[in-house]
Amino acid sequence: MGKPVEQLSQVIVRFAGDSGDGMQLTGSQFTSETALLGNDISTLPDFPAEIRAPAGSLPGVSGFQLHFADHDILTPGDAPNVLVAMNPAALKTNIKDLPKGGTLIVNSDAFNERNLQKAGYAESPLADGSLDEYQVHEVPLTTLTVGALKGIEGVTPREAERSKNMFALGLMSWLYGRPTDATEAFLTSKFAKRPEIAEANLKALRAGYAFGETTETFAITYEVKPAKLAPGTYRNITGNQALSYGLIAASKLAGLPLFLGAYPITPASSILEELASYKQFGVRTFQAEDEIAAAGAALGASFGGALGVTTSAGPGIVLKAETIGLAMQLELPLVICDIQRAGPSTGMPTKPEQGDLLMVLFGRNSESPVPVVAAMSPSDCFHAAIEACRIALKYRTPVYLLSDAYLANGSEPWLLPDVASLPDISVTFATQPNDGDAFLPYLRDDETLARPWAVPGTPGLEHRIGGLEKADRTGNVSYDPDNHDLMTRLRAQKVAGIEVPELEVDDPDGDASVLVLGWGGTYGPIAAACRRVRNNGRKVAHAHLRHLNPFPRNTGEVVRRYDKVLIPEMNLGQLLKLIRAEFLVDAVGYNRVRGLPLRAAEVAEAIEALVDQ
Amino acid sequence: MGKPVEQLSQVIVRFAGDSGDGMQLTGSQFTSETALLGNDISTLPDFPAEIRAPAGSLPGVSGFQLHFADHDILTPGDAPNVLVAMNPAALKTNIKDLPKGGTLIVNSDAFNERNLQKAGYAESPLADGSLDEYQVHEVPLTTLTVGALKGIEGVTPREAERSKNMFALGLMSWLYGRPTDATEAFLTSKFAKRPEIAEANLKALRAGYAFGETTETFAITYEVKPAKLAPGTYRNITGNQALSYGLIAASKLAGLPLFLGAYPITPASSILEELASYKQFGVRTFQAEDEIAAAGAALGASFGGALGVTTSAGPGIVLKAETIGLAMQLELPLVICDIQRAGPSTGMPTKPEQGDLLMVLFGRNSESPVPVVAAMSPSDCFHAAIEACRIALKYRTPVYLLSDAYLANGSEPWLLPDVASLPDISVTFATQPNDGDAFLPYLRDDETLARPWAVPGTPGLEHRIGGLEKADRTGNVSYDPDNHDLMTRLRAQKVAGIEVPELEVDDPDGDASVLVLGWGGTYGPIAAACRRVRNNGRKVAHAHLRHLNPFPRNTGEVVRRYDKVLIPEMNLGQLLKLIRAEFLVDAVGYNRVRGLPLRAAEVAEAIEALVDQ
Amino acid sequence: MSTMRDYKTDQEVRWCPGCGDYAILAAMQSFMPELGIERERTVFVSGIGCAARFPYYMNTYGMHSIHGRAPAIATGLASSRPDLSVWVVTGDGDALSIGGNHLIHALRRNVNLKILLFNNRIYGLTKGQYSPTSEIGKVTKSTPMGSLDWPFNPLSLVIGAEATFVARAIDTDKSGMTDVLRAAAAHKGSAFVEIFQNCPIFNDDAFAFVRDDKEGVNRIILRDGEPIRWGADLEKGLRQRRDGSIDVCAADDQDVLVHDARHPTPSLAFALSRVTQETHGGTPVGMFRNVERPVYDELMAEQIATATEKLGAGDLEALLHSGETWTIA
Amino acid sequence: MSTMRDYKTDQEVRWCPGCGDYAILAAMQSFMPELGIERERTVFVSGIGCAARFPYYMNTYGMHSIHGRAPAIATGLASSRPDLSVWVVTGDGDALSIGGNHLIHALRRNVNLKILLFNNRIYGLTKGQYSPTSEIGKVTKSTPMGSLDWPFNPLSLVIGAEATFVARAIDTDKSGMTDVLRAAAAHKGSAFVEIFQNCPIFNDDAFAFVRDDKEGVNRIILRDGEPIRWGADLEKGLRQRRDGSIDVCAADDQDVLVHDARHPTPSLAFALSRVTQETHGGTPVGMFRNVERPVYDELMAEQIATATEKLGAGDLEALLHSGETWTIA
Ligand SMILES: Cc1ncc(C[n+]2csc(CCOP(=O)(O)OP(=O)(O)O)c2C)c(N)n1
Ligand SMILES: Cc1ncc(C[n+]2csc(CCOP(=O)(O)OP(=O)(O)O)c2C)c(N)n1
Ligand code: SF4
Ligand code: SF4
Ligand SMILES: [Mg+2]
Ligand SMILES: [Mg+2]
Repeated sequence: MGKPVEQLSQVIVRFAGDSGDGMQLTGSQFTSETALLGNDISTLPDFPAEIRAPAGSLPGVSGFQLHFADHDILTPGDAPNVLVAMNPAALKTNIKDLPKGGTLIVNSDAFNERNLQKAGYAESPLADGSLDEYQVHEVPLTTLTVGALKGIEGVTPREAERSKNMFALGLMSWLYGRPTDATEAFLTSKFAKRPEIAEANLKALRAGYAFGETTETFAITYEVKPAKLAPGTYRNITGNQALSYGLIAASKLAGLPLFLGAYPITPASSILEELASYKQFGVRTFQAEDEIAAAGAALGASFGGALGVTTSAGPGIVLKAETIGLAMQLELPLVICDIQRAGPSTGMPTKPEQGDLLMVLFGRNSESPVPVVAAMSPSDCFHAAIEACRIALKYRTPVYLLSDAYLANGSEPWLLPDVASLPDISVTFATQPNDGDAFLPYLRDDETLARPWAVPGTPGLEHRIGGLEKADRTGNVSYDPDNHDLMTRLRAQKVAGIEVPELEVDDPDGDASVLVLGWGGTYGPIAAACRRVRNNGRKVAHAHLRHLNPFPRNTGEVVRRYDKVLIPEMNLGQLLKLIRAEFLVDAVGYNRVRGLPLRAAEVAEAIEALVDQ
Repeated sequence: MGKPVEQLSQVIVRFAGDSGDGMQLTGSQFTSETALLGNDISTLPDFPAEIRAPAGSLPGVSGFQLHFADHDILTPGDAPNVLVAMNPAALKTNIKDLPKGGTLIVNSDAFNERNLQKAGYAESPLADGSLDEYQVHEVPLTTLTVGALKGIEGVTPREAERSKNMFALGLMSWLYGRPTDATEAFLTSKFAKRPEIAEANLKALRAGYAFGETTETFAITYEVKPAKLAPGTYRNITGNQALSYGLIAASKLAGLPLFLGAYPITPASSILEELASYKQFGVRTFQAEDEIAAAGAALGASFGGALGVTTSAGPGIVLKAETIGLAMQLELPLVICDIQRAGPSTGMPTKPEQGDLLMVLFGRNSESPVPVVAAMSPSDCFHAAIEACRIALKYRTPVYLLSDAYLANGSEPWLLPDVASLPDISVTFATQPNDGDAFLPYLRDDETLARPWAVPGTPGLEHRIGGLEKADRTGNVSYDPDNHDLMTRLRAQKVAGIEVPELEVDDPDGDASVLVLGWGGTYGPIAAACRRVRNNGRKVAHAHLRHLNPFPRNTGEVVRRYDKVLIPEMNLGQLLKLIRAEFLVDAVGYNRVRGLPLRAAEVAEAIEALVDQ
Repeated sequence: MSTMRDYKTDQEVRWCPGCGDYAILAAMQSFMPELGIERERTVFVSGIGCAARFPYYMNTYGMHSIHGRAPAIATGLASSRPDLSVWVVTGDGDALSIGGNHLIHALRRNVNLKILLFNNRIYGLTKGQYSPTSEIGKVTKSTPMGSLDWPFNPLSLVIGAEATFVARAIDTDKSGMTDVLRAAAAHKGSAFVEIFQNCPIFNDDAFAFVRDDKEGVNRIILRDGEPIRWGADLEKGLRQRRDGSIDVCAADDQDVLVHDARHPTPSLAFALSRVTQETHGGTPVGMFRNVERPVYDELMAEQIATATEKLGAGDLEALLHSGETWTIA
Repeated sequence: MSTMRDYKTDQEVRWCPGCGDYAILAAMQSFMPELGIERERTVFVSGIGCAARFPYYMNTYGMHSIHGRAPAIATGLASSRPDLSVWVVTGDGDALSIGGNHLIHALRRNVNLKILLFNNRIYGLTKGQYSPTSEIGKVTKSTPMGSLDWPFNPLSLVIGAEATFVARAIDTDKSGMTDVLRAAAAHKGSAFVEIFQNCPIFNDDAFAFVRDDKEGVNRIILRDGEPIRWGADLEKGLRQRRDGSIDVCAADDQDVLVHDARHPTPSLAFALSRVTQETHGGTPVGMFRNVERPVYDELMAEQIATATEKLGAGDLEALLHSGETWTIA
């Protein structure tokens, strides 16, 4: 006797619980089930600061938000429609995001004295009417789970209790009509070594599903039809995973072995961890003693003919500056991935920000130009990584690749590219003298201004390079004033002359008067905001920069084309400064430095205000 | 029978010789004699890269240029009128700077086979007529000196020969009518331990003087009358010396002990060396294991209530960035002196540049605002240092003080300030709770937004600070999004709100249409250039920035007041970028990155071109 | 007279349940009062890591600085404020990976710092990558096929770096740790203490052999001046071979080593640092080395005193007028 | 077959007249050919300092990098190119001051690097400030009243840092240096060689006691497997005391130490590193320690080989499609 089914075009669900409650697992499983159904999705995990806070405490709350729809979507959503709260602390920290009328599912078992007090509740919110404006479903998840698992051999009560997240997942799966096979398969393989645990989780999952079906608690279920996405094969992917794949792809496409020098740091560590597991691709991962050594080792590997890469976040990137200055002076390829996090200083390690743009552009002594590429979405990290490597290899220069904590951990479905369609970025090493029978390490290519790359092991091309100013062509140490002026300008020209794709403008009718210009990780929220604005009958153009240095050739023309330019950033206006200096347009900023992705709704308001001005 | 005397209003002399020839000593002694005569002076030493190149080689040439006049002057001069060349290499590397008709004095003894060949002369320039356009005086300095010193007990021939620089000094002293008493006193005390050497040098000095008087080589002598300088007591001082004195003065004025954390690096090392010799002022100098530790130790000392200072140059400053970011987050005073040198990377260590402006402004992860002060002349380093300390102490913030290799080693007469006239920059530590009986380390002063400075040892104010984002007022660790946005803006406001003097404009008739805007160490050449332009009957206004962050309040008004704004810099246009971004004025740059001070004549041409446009 | 409670702060302690750091914190808070140094003259400086959160929980002055730099920052503080009692709390990654250089330099200078290294042989805060003290071949998040790096022996390293005070303690051994802390506090100059600390989440039981060693069969307790005897019934001893290495012998062996932590040359302390569970079936704990050497901050203060004595307190007016001056009327 | 001349470059050598670096350069250029490694497979990496200019004068591949970072840069090069012979040239400031951490980590990892530390006990390039090996109390430009820092003993430090090959040579002792270089080149993994180097300009005669030691009264030459005898007529010996320290004895003393550079435990090598001119009237030179341990770059290559064997060479297509995928028609 199926219950009535209501059609929805999109839903935003947030799972919130204690670090120990397995919310990340629950969320990602619900995500796969949903992805497999063909919905478009976008997710945002939100963990506490690195170390585990005491169970039940506010800082210990871990969350996972999933946005799924029958049409293509751009963000994990500003606010959830459904909140699953596994304990009082989770309720306390998340309820403010749930709009009035939203659905709230709580694990009533967890609302005991101790937990309430840990969460700072004088009285139980379930009792004091403070939740009246929500559709509250109290479910004794713990009791139900433990009950369901009675009599499984070798499962401790604690282990039984810990399966309650699967009960919750089962319930949600039923509520939104998600088949649980994928999850069942996953659980079976995950706990292959402990079949009794596998069984416990499966039982909990099914019990949760059945609970929805059979009890009165939920009157109706919901359906979200598949989205009409471009045909092809998809997978769900996070930014750091996509970035790792992009680096491996680049190494293949370049025909050079990948060498990663890294020192662990949130939120970049998972790139090191990911790449460490792909040794069959010839990937070398070196966990260095610090960020300076990590960058240095990568540069040493580049000198030897590898694709040298180093990854970190702000507090570590800042330490690499001297080495990157050397790489720039040596004119050797090096890719530096900065997974931006909220700062300054140690800041808020797990939270996203766009605070490092000016640092990567200017944070080295003297005139030290380095190209910058910024990824726009989790899956774009793959292509951005290849692009960064292309520039580094072709122009023999360090290149910064910017991502952030939101892209790094957030996920979205990724239409898998055809490997054959990926660009050829192969390089040719110098093997012969380039000036009569002499080899001049700084004799540049007329077109790219890149210098020859002669790697150790090549007979006859032995040469020495270093950080002192060098003579044009020969690369010998030189203190000649005019040579220094020349070399300084040549280095600048080389970077300024890098070929990058034109800046595309999304201006449906081509007659908008306001341009919204963004860069990197804010693509989703800004694009979503522009949709809203247009749905509200207003016109707005959107352009998004993936190349921050050099800018696409047509950038000036684009920003001058519009009466007003709005630049939303997760900082105090860094791209804004660059655009104003470069093109003398009176652009204005929309800046939020909250350690959270921009909210589409708020950006939309800002745009509309400007349009209506 | 005195020779005829010709009056000159100014002379530019350059001594050039081998590193071993003692040109720096000769130059500085000639400088003191000249200063004592009351001329205005400006000097520019020019040593080879740090280590000694082989004797007689081109890279081994060391030079010292002195500009003295009967009126106030602003630079060491673009080109010398008189060149003293002690060997062929010195001639080779310097002759191109001597204008046709200039006076050339060479040590003919040094023009032997070996030296000529080392300098890359096929034939002796003294013989091949290549010097015909100059007034050449060949003087066998070595022979004459050795001859003059015959029979002094205990002086080896080598030592005798090494006194030839004093012979040259004597000769020049006679030629320009400089009394040698100061030098004689100096020599006597310098070689007190070895009277025979003192005697040798004195003899050589007098012999040189006599040689000028008695021989036919020089027909006339020159006189440069004293300059009409402001009344008062003067001394000659280099930038690094003035900066060191400024730091000691600031510590006295603040009533806090000075702690310097430094790691040696050219051209900053001499500040460490200077300060290490003033322990009687309670100065602690700590030569750290690296620049990071140097900055860290200074910050630790600041935490303890000292005036923490750290000094370095570009390649070392870049390493301090993470620590400075922490200081900014902790909101503790710290003064970072960047003696800029030509870069990027190791670059040209002994040469000046203005390449680090954008680095000190933006070279830290995330939004990390830090004030910047730049010294304008060697003696201004004294006042700039006090100003940097004032800001750091009053606003509890790290502050960058920018100087460069030219200011550091260059010297000029300094009208000694009346100590009583120096600003009071004393600070008061927190000693009492500031919120009922609680102490809130981040409860800010309404006016300055500075937080209280409670030093260890103060009972009742125990507190913990750190690099994680902190809650407003309490300073507790906070991950609250709105708090982070608030704190980010508060930190920016604090720096933006720092009170700095208005920007003064030198616009004699007040109706110039072109403004030349400079900053820091280019004051001399730019001011001199403006003089030339005016002497040529054109009008130009000059404003010079000493505060780069925040800009003086009236900066926008000033730059907008003029039709055209020219910004000369020893970089590729860093202040230019800031001015354009901040004020949207279409300023243009005049940029030379040659590792040399700007040339007044060239800057003047650029200005006139713009005026005549 | 302050009590343990005075040293607690209002901050909720945020380590994982069962973390060894709790025990160390408790031991420290209960030991502090006996030191008799005012709370306001005590400062804890740390870098970054789980261990490095320590200062937030000590009601003294404190700085939670940046990764690896605590010894440098503390050096500036201690050498400019000899009146303070400065403690550095650091982890195996913080102290030996990114911070290795600052650590060895602070030790050779003999700055008046007490450095406590919480060694859990893992990067805890960043969730489980191997550290410079992780055993070679260790499988961690960043080394799925096992780590390749030969680990540091923290005590060998610091003894090689001229440390004047070197000791080892165990997080759960409160009395042993307190003895060591007491000696460290009494030592003039740099004191280095390695504390075996369990990380139940990412590297559980790394030190089970001594932590769970109820019968004391694995702990070799070093007592200055006494013969080194150990084992359930103190039946074993340590002696030094002709080749400089140390081996296990019978307790009554005539060559049994008599521990001498104050010996001018560090060779014996070094040899003892090579005695490990893997190689000798026992692990020395307690004080390895404790010698006197001029203290950095005292030397610094002395030079200032001497200079002031010789030249008189600095006079700014005179300074500016030093060297050649001339006057224009 | 290449000759000494082949290793010279066209660059004018720019050290001060009489600098010890000249002798080291000459010894290296004449030793290289016998190694039989092609010039193009030889790389010299240096940091910054007078010593660090070395690569400009060796006609091989070379990098004059940044201050203190050479061991890190060379680690990346050597571990990704096991086919190369990678040498690091560094100074006492470059290696032990700013670069101390990279040095000790490269050594513990046993990366295949030959590290030559030119120790002149001073900062030469920056014109004469004291260094981490300068004796305490040294008066230099930056320490007019004498330095306060207790120096490192470079050999003690690197032995404490788990170095597998440790030796010492003297700039002017060409044959001794060549022996050491030969052994270092033959060693698999990291080799550390301290070379006493005279800086006539800023720290002249710092090592006169062994450089000018014509009769060999001050040099204690270590020969593996042989009793340690020294003195003008080899009348003296070294022996180890019960307390682990080493003292001077008669050459025929029954306890005379037999040098064992290959002993698994580094305790003897450490004890020998404490034998100095000041304390013992003699200075050991030659090979202190030389043991086998897995080499970093080889381990790295092995893991790649194993993974490739187990999983087959990486397939990009397959990688992208790994995990759950779904298809939309
Ligand atoms: C400059 C910098 N690099 C890296 C990090 C990331 N990070 C924080 S703590 C840590 C290591 C922690 O290990 P350990 O020092 O052993 O302390 P534990 O957490 O184990 O107590 C790392 C790599 C950082 N915060 N700053
Ligand atoms: C980051 C950085 N800091 C400081 C310097 C300045 N510096 C160059 S070499 C050197 C020390 C040289 O001493 P050492 O390593 O002993 O080499 P030596 O000149 O004595 O051969 C210093 C401090 C620099 N070039 N870069
Ligand atoms: S991760 Fe390990 S070290 Fe860190 S708090 Fe948790 S248990 Fe303690
Ligand atoms: S300064 Fe010393 S080390 Fe440097 S080149 Fe000159 S003599 Fe050699
Ligand atoms: Mg640890
Ligand atoms: Mg040296």
